[in-house]
Amino acid sequence: MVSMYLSSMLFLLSGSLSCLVLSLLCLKSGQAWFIEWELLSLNSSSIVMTLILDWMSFMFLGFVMFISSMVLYYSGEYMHGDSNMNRFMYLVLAFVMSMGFLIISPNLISILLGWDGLGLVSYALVIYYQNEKSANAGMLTALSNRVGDVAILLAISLFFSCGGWNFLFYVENMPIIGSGGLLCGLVVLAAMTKSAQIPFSAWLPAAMAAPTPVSALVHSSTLVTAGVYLLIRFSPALEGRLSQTVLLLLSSLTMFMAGLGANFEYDLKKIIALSTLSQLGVMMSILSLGYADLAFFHLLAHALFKALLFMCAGAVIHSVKDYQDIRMMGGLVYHMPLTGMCMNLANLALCGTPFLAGFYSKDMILEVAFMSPINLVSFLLYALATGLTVCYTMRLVYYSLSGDFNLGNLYSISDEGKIMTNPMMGLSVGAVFGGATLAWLIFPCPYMICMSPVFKMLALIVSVIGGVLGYLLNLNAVNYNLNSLKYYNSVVFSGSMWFMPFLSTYGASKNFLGSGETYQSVGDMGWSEYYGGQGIYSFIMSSSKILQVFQDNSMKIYMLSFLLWVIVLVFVVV
Amino acid sequence: MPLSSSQILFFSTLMLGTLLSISSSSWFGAWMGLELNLLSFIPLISSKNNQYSSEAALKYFLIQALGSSIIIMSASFMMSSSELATTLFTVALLLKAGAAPFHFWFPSVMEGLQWNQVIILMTIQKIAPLSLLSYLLYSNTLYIVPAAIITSALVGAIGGINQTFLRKIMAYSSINHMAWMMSAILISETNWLLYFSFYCLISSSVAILFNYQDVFHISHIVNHTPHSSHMKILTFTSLLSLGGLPPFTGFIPKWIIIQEMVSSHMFITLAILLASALLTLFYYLRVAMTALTISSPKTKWSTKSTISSYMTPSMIYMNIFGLLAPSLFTIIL
Amino acid sequence: MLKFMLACIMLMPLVNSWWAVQSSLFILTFILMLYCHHDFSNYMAGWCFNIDSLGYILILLSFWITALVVCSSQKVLKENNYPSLFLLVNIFLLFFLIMTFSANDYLLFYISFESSLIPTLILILGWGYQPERLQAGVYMLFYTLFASLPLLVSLISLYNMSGSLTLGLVENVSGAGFISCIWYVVTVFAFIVKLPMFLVHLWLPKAHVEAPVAGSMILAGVLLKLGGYGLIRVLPLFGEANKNLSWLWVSISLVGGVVVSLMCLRQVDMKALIAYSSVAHMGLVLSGLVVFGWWGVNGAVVVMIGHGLCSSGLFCLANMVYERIGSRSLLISKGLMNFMPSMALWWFLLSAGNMAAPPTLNLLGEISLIISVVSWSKVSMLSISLLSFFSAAYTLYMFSLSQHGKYYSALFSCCSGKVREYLILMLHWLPLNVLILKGSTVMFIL
Amino acid sequence: MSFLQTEVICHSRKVCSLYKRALRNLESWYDRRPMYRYRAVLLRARFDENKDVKDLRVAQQLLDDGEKELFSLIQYQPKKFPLSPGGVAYEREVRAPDWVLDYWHPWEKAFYPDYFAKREQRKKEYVEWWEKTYGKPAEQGH
Repeated sequence: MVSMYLSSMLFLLSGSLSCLVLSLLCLKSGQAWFIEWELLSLNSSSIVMTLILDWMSFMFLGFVMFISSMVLYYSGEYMHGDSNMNRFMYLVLAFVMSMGFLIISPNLISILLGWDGLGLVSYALVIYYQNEKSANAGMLTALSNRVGDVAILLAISLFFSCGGWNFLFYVENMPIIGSGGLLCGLVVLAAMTKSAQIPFSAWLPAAMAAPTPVSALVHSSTLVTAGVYLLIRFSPALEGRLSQTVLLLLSSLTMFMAGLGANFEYDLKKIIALSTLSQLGVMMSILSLGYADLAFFHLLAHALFKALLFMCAGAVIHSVKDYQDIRMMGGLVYHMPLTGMCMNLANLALCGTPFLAGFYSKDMILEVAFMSPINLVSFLLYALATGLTVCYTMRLVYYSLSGDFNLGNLYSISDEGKIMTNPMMGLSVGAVFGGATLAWLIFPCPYMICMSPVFKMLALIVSVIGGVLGYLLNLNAVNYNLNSLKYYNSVVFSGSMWFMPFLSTYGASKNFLGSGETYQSVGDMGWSEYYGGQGIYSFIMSSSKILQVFQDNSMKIYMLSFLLWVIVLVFVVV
Repeated sequence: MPLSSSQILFFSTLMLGTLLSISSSSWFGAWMGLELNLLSFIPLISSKNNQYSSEAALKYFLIQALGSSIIIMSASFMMSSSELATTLFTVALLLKAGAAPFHFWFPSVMEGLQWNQVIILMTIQKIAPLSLLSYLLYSNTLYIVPAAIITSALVGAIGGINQTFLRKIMAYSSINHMAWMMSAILISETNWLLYFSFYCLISSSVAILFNYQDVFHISHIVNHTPHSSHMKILTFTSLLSLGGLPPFTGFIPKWIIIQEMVSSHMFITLAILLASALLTLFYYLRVAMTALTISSPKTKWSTKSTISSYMTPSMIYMNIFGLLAPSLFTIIL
Repeated sequence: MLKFMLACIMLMPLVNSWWAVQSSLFILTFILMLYCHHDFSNYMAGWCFNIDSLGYILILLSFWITALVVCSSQKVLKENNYPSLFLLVNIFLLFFLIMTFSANDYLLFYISFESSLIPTLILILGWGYQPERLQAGVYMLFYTLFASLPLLVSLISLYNMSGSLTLGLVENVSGAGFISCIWYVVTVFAFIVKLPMFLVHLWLPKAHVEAPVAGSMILAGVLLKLGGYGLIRVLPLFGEANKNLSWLWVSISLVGGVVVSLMCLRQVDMKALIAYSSVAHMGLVLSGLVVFGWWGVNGAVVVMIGHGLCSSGLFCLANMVYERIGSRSLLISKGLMNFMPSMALWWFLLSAGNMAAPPTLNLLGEISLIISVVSWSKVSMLSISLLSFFSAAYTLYMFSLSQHGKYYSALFSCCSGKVREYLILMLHWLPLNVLILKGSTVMFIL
Repeated sequence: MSFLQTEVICHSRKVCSLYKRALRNLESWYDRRPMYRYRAVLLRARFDENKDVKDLRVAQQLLDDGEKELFSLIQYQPKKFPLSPGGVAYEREVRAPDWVLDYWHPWEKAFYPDYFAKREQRKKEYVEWWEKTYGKPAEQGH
């Protein structure tokens, strides 16, 4: 019997290969296919399910399928023995499907199929484990994403004035719509929630409660880039709008915040999640500078090495029995050399080491950013975030791979599980060659970059400084007098993501749940009943009682009262 | 329950009185008919020799006698001051019919009656006063009747809410229906006849049901209802029909009255009548509730057999299928 | 249409055999489906009845839901809880529903609209569980009647004005003066209570909580839609007045929808939660209807169909839990995924439907409604966004609390889903997600 | 219901609890074992310093101060063992308690005859073992 992980791997791999081939064909010939299914036509504007198949969507689709095939194969061992493994597999496949729908629809309505599907399936994946932590994380994830869904729904309603929702046709001349600014703002909001930009960042680290293969696929390479992808498609409409500026500031801030946070984080997966967040900030910011193709380039390259990084982390977590705290790791390179190698490779690619996958995209992004007329704040944040990336990478390596093993000794740590290491090797190939290949394919003619030597070297200098600083800081941490305790407040502030998790869970729910209770007790069980059923009932009951008092009299009084009536009437008439 | 010979005698004189009064051409003749009617109903009431029935008989006699005396008094005014006379006539007839605000005797008399006498009081005894009232609609009485309509509607609706005795509930329901009938009188005789005949059918079917189950109190229904589903269906259909809920026959007269009132622009009165209809429905529903809860506790002492077979279809027909051919009824009348 | 009514009447003698009624209902549904090639104007006309596409789709929904109701109330048969009477009541209800949706005449519509209350009342009182069902039944009856008696007056006034009550032949009430406005309010209020709008919704949660599964399913599935149907029928008569007063309904229902959504987040009774969520959804439907744009009306119809299928399915699920665990409380029936992993899939799919996730009809309808309401006023975006956000919040709250995590420790012995139950859920879910492929099938007029 | 204090907790238990929490906190901050040990010894010394305080008012004050200090220095990501409460893998899978099997319907049990036969056997053995070790349970009066 062929097991499910194997068959889905083969299926997705073949799908990925064919998508990549098609993408190359499209790239060469400049062709694009456009398929429509009309769901409804009313007032001569029709709701259609649109699929666009051009080089961009084919390539992204190919990457997604490739990574997911690797991840599914990998989870064959990672999830081995889990009683609900089939559910897991189906969910991941559903996820890939929704991602596919997201990638290939350039229509604001039909994109909802993928967009909402991603939100829901990722919710189901985050709550895959039955503990309370994952329930909370899932709720935070789903609701943060729901904000984006709502934004898209409202954007659809504003888009109505165009008479159609194929935004690909309209992005070029969005200003003709009366409320184009609002519309762009809503789309940007949607993208920001999906890509976890600053006010909505809390969900991404929280979503690490999902099984690690899910994190590798969903929360690093695919789902979170959906927002970026939407904006890539939407980017012509954003030119020169307020939302673009806001996005630039928020995304650079995200980049910085995540980089800083990763330096104070102890959970292995959350560190990687924060690094993802930081890279998402990079993509978003370059996008808001107007370089959509660079963002796409970085998106693909990042997907390769970040999935690899997560898989390595998963291998580590799997072999140390669910420990995720890097304080309890260390010296893993002696026990699992292959995993350590892959992890280092991914880390280096992340830092932008020359000729690895991250280098081409990241270096180009930084140079383009430094070259463009960008404000000082964003510039500083860029430089800082680049340094911080190297810094936390060093820290991660220092804590987990080098040094002594900090855990008990009752663990059998090795990386001989071929089912887990093979996909890692597959992705490693991508992490090494992916960047260069993509650079050749996507950019047939090179970008013109013209800047002073200082700026040219800035990225390198910052990285080196960051690396050295990271190493020194880690050495410093081995101290009898911890410096973190001296700057307790700022450490806690940066270590807990600028308190965003508290603000977006407790801070948000407190008022809403409280007012829900108030409405329930004051409204539905209070005034609505008072002026509705119960109030009328008791009013009538009491008036009935009053009537009963008149009724309980003797016959004589009735007759007298009748006579009184008669007399009164006589006087009235006469 | 076979009738004794004296009951037959008194029943026929009762009918005779009614006929006499509605067909008489003078107020004196009408008065005579009313008196005959009254005096023959008294022995019918006190056929059961207990203190309740004799108390009811006494109360009934006193009130009706008062009404009759006012009538005979105002008949003598007829020549001198016809305005005063008609006013007093109206008031006296309202008293005799048991319409609010002169309704106080009605529930307490009902309280002492057997179900079959209740039927007589609710139906036959209303014929004479109401038809006399319909002869009396001069312009100067037109403010009394609407006032009586409104008060009857409200009193009938609100008074019945707190009641648990079925006969009192029927009494208040009758007061409420009186309001509808008086508004029908204001519009036209045909409408009144229509409404009245429907009311007679439905209310007597309810009373017959109660009589068969031998219940006098809401809680008796729970204990005594024989557990046949058609009995339950009968109970709630006839009660909801009495309330005038659409699929049942009781809706037809209401519909017709509403239509006529709308065309004669009596919206304020109509609003009050509708509100009161809702309230009456509430207390009918309270009675019907036990029938509607399909499964109910069984008690061993529920001895009453189910209703005789020929009654069931006829009553269901009366209460449900009336709606299928409303035009039939208008043709008949 | 008479043939289907006669079919219903002919089903009545069959009530003694459950399977016969059940399969005949499915067959009738199928036969009715065959008529979907209608030509979109009045159709199958005769003897005061005809259907157009709106009536057709709602009658189809009624048939479908009734068949599923019978299917999901097997417990009545198993426990011999007056099964034949139960079937009789259901068939009567179906009969009245068909009459309502196919009536060609406002008065006939009114009568059958009111008549459908009685079987529902009997369902709630007869087969409900707690003693509170008496109150629930009274609330349902009186809230509806309170609003619909004035409707009768208004309809008769319409008759006096135009001499006919046939649909399409009634004159419009022109002008937006005081009288027209009062007339308008009196007319639409019955349907607004039935829908129900916030503030007059109290009967709905009570009725749903106390009703047996059949009552809840048919109440959520079809009876709430009577309100929307009625509005679609009467609103064209009051063009001017509606234009002047629609702000009132839109604002109450949208703000009320948000408030109701917040209340949903505090419910611990599964059925109450689903019922309150219906109120929130119907708020959107109402605002789409009174705005009376083409998109709004069609969106309202689509949401009515979608919501009918979806919430009926959710009530069905709640009942399946109730039958196993004996409680509807989310505090007791939690962690069910561990017992019924396959049922959790259905919970998930139907919850997704409830929060208007694609590709459900609800999404299509909500998009149209939002388009319509936002085009009417941009301010409404605020409450629409909250409404839409919280619909996800409370649905996920219900899903995660009932399915995820540890189960109640006093719980033992619980069987997984049965094929019949999966079939019912499937039959709820399938049309919900398949009909969107040709969205115009469920639209009012194309 | 851990937030509800249902019993009186004596002072020494409170101190011990504070000590343990403070140690755990230190462990979270100082992730290298030697540094942690050094700090732990210092902490112990601080506790030992006041172990002979007899005046409960002073002791209470000290305890309160200690609680405050701990609160002001609490680690934002305390070290947790994955399978203990608060850990990442705590209650990831819901496992049915064993006694559920006893409530299976006989028909359901009949599907797995061997297992249930063995289970009955084991139960009997366990009861025997219990009675041998602890004696027969006393008859419960009503």
